[in-house]
Amino acid sequence: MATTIHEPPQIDHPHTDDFSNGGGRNLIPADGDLRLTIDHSPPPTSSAIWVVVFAVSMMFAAFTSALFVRKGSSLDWQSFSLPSILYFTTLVLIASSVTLEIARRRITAFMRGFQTGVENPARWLYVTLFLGLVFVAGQYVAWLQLRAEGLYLATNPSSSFFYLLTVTHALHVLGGLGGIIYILSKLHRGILRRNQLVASARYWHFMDVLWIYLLLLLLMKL
Amino acid sequence: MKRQDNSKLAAVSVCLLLCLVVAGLSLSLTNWEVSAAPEGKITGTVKLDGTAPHMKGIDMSKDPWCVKQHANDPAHLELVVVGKDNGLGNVVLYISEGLSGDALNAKPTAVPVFDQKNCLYTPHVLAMDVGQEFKVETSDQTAHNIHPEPNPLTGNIPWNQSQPPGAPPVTKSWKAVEMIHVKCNIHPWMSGYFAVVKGPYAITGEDGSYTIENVPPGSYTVTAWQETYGNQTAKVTVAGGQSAKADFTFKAK
Amino acid sequence: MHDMSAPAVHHHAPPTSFIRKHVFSLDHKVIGKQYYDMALVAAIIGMILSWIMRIHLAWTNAAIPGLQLLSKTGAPGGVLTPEYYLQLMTMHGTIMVFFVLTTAPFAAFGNFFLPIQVGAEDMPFPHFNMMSFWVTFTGFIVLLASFFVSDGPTLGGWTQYAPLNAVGAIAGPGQGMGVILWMASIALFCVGQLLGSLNFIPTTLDLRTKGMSLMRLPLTTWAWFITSCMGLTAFAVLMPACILAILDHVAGTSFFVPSNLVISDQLQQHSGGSTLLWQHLFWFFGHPEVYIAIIPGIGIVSHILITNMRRPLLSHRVIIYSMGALAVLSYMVYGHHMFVSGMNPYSALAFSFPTLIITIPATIIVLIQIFSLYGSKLRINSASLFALGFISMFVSGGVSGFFLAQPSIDIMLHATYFVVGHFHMVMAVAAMFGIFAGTYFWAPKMFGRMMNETLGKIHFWLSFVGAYCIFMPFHYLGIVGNVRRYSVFVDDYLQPLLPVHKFITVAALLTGAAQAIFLYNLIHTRFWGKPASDNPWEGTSLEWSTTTPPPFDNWGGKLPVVYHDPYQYGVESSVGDYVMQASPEQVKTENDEQ
Amino acid sequence: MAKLFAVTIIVIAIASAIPIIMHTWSAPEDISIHGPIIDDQMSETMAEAGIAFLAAQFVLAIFIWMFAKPNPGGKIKKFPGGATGLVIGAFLIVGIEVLALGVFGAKVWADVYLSPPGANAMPVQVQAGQFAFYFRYPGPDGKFAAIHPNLIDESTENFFGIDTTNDPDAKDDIVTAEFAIPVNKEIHLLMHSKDLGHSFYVRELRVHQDFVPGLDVSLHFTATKIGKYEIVCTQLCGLGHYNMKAYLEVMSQDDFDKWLKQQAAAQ
Repeated sequence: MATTIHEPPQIDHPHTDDFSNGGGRNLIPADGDLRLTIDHSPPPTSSAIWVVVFAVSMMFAAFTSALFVRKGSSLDWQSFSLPSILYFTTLVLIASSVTLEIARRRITAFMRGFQTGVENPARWLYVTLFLGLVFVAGQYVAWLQLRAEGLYLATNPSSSFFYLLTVTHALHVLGGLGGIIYILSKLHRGILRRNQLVASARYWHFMDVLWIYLLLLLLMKL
Repeated sequence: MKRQDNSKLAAVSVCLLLCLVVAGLSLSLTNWEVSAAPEGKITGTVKLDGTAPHMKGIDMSKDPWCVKQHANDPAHLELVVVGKDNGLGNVVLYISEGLSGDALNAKPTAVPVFDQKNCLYTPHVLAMDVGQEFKVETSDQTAHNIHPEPNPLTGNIPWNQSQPPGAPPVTKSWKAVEMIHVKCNIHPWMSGYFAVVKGPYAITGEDGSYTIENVPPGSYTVTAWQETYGNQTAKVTVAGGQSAKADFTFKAK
Repeated sequence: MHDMSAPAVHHHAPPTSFIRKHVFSLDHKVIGKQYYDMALVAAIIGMILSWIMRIHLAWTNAAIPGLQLLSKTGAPGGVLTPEYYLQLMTMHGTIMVFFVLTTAPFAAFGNFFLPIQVGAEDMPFPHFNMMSFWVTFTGFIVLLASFFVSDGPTLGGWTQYAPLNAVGAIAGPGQGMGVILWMASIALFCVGQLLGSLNFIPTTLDLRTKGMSLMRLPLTTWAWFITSCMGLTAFAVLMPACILAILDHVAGTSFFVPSNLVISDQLQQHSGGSTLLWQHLFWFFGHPEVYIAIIPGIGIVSHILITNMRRPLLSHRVIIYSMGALAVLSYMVYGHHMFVSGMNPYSALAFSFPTLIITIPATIIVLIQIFSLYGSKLRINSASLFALGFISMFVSGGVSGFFLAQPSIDIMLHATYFVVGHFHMVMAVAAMFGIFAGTYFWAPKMFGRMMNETLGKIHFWLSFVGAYCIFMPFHYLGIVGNVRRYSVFVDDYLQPLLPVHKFITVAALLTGAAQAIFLYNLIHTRFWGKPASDNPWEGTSLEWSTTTPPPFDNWGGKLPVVYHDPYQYGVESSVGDYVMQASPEQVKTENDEQ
Repeated sequence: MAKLFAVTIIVIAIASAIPIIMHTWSAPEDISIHGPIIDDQMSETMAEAGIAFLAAQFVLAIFIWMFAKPNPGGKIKKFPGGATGLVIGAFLIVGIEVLALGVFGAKVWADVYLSPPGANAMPVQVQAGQFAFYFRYPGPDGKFAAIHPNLIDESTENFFGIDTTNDPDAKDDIVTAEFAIPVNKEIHLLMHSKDLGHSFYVRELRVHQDFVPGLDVSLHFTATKIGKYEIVCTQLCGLGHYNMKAYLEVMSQDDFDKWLKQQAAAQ
């Protein structure tokens, strides 16, 4: 009744693709008879980073809706002006995104072998790392300024939300810095994969966009 | 022979010395009170000047069991309890100044009982010494919760726990001097006090009379505390074995 | 500079030390079993708590021997106080919803079987996977720790409504440290499950083996994938809500606590918070959570039924789309928990219609499952019995949803035992039946040994009849208006209902005791059971293509290639009436999707 | 085994339905004007859900009875119409059913919740707190005195925190622990929570509404039958939640006037 058409093609090892640890599904099907779907999936790191971006977005969406509800629910909301250092830190963060993009391109080119022998591709990563630290330090200065003004976490819902949003964001930025350090260490050990670099870069840019969103939110609503 | 006499004397004196040491030791161990001068007491009455304020009735209708208990004996607030001859009940009297040493730190061994009866506290005010154990009991067929609300700054730790019908008594003690309001959240009208003081204390009966026992001789300030009217003080001097008198009068507001 | 073009070695070697093998393992199979064992312990604790509550409800003044050892103030002389009843109730709900119904069908089975069913060697981020379990486990320990703080665990119910959750110990026993531990535990749980989703989604999307198109994924994989997408959204909202509540609690902020509250005669310092904000945030998580608990069950039950019916369901795609529809709709309906909460009455209407509409995909799933039985060759075994029992329970619990979806009827039924009966049937018992079915079905693959069928069937009969005896009467109580979360029925109108409560308690004690049979069966099987063959049920999906138990990398170095849809039953092949997904054999009549 | 299972399912389904059909346990008789439409909606839903429940369980049982056999060599069959038929059926039957329920249910809800109170409705304020309800009637001046949270003191029975010494509106406010209302008179209930979330549930009145701390909500109803009914809290509020209740006394207008006078005297 049934007929065996051929020996099952076995794959020795799925991870032969250079920079991707995507599944064997990326391989082109060997047989024409079967209804195989050719579907080039990205390596898991890049879908994973979208998962992270989505989860973090949901979290800040929850905070945002809390802010709107809380502001609408009562009359005790006191506005205050944002510490001006925040504009400086915003610029720093944007600059860090730019430097990271430069670093990403250079490292990618370096890995492809286009620019062998050129300057240390890690340099721009260090610049990014430095700018990231400056950003977090700047946020810290902003909190100190508010404290000096007598605005603590529990002083008013506006200050509560300010601390809540900025601290949560800063913690996520620290996570991104951890990612960059991880990339650096992999780079130095020569085991960096491109998708890891791309994923960290995406996360970092996301932190950037998230911060701009938060700044606008705080500017308009606080 | 003289030497023999001497040795006898020596033996006797050694024996005496031993006896003294033993006696002293046992004295110190048993805290034999004969060693101190005989203790006196402070007595008196607390009265209310003016007409007693109207004590509102309590509507217990949220708990039919409580209503049933008061079918023939309507309950009312006990903020001010006035007996015959305007005697003021539930006034706590204690020595606020002048006590020292053992008299201050002695802990009575008696265990006062705070009963929850017919959805009211009996007694309404329970006086006790710092560190003295007391019991909270329930005689009711409905559950109560005991919720003392001390000021957290005094060092007394608030607690809140239920006592269903038939539950064993709760034994507790307090760490610091404080007049602690106690309430039952299930029956919001239930209100009472734990009066935590240091040293000997007394509480007036319905006729307003009181007696503070076991007061060593000395000069003291006696404080009378009433939950609505607050504190009053008086100076008294107690002689050994004698009874000193201190009367108080609170003015009705 | 180093050579950066060298491909990384993804393959991790099997660990040899005990700790790396069984405790801090990176292997998704071990992590799956760890989740399973944690859920088992949690379920036993949760069940014992429910026993204590049931005994107390039926015989209020009965002393339960030994209970005073757990809490001297909570159960003086072994008799529960009202607050300890509520504390145990809160723990029962929290443990069951989070640490059993979410972890067992989703995290436990999903971790073990999702990578195998897609033909992967492991999850893409095994370290995150390990963290996912250990963070969840820490959350569980933190929750249990609240039994041992001075005034016990929180009594606020598993929904932890504000402002009760945020005002502190003044509101009653357990509302101090107990709440903080609860919030911390749930926040940790959320992190753990987010880390789980971080692995589940890329595994399903990116690690499928050759030939495994999305529509060739078994229904279980689809269910876990949809669940992890839901978890990503739901837990990412609950965690910030917990953070806000903790801040209100310890830092004196006022997110959820309004002004001018007077608790026990003491004016609170908070100002202007919104209590409904908590409810919105909580139920935005809470309703999807119900589907997070049940969708894996739907997938598992479909998977098991198909294998035992020897035929695919009438439609593979429709089930997938329906599960997806459930997932999407579940975010639009959460307001039906808040019909009488004081939110705008117009929004009650806006939430009522999606709630009613969500019955359509649910009905489609049930109808397809039931009508696929027609003309099948149904095999009766413990797994299929529990799967069929799931359908029966899901229907019984589902129809009561018609009532609760309507705000006008909710006036009568809100916060009564009707609601309790409804969600226990549709979410708790049904999901439990899914877990049981999965255990009987997959134990051979997970533990390499066959469960005892006779004991399994006895377990099924007692559980099935018992569960109906417990939870059907809940609906009757609710119709009379028996309010839930009461520790004692002092009310006049509740007194006549006590015989019903006694009946339920007896049924609960017997049904609970019947679970000992399962426990014995499970433990006995794991150590001394009959060794299982690679494919004892003649299944087709990939988990049956590998050895029993699967090797460390699932496939012994050779990834399978997929040639067929997942459920090729009722065909004629060289092995019988089925052809396996990884078999290159071409058969005459494939069951194509219509 | 399969046949026994099928029979068990049918027995359970019928046994579950009997108490509903026989009204062994049923909601108490309605005493409100808005209640009957809720009851109608309830019995309509009960009928539809009951039919769906019985039909699904029966079909499940019958299929298990019929098809649980090894039948080696036999071919599997497909249900006529297949999935398409089922999906269309589900959309049509369930869709129409839920649409009907939804539309009629919405109308009921709108009648109950979206209608404003009448001009002659009698205002009564109810305050919920751990763990009792207290009621306040505005007295002859028709005005409620302002609430001062810092004055709330249960030990002196100032449950609402009204300032009796300085506030002229406070002099004639009547505070009671019992909720007495005249029969056939519309009541406008102003709901205020002193501390936490509570709920106001009277089964006979078909009234159920949460108290929202920090937000005052109101509802209105008319009771049509003299009697004594229980008000219970349904929102978990702490250890005494199970014992948080009050009694609703529906009286004739004369009795109510008498009662109110009596209460005013006791203030």
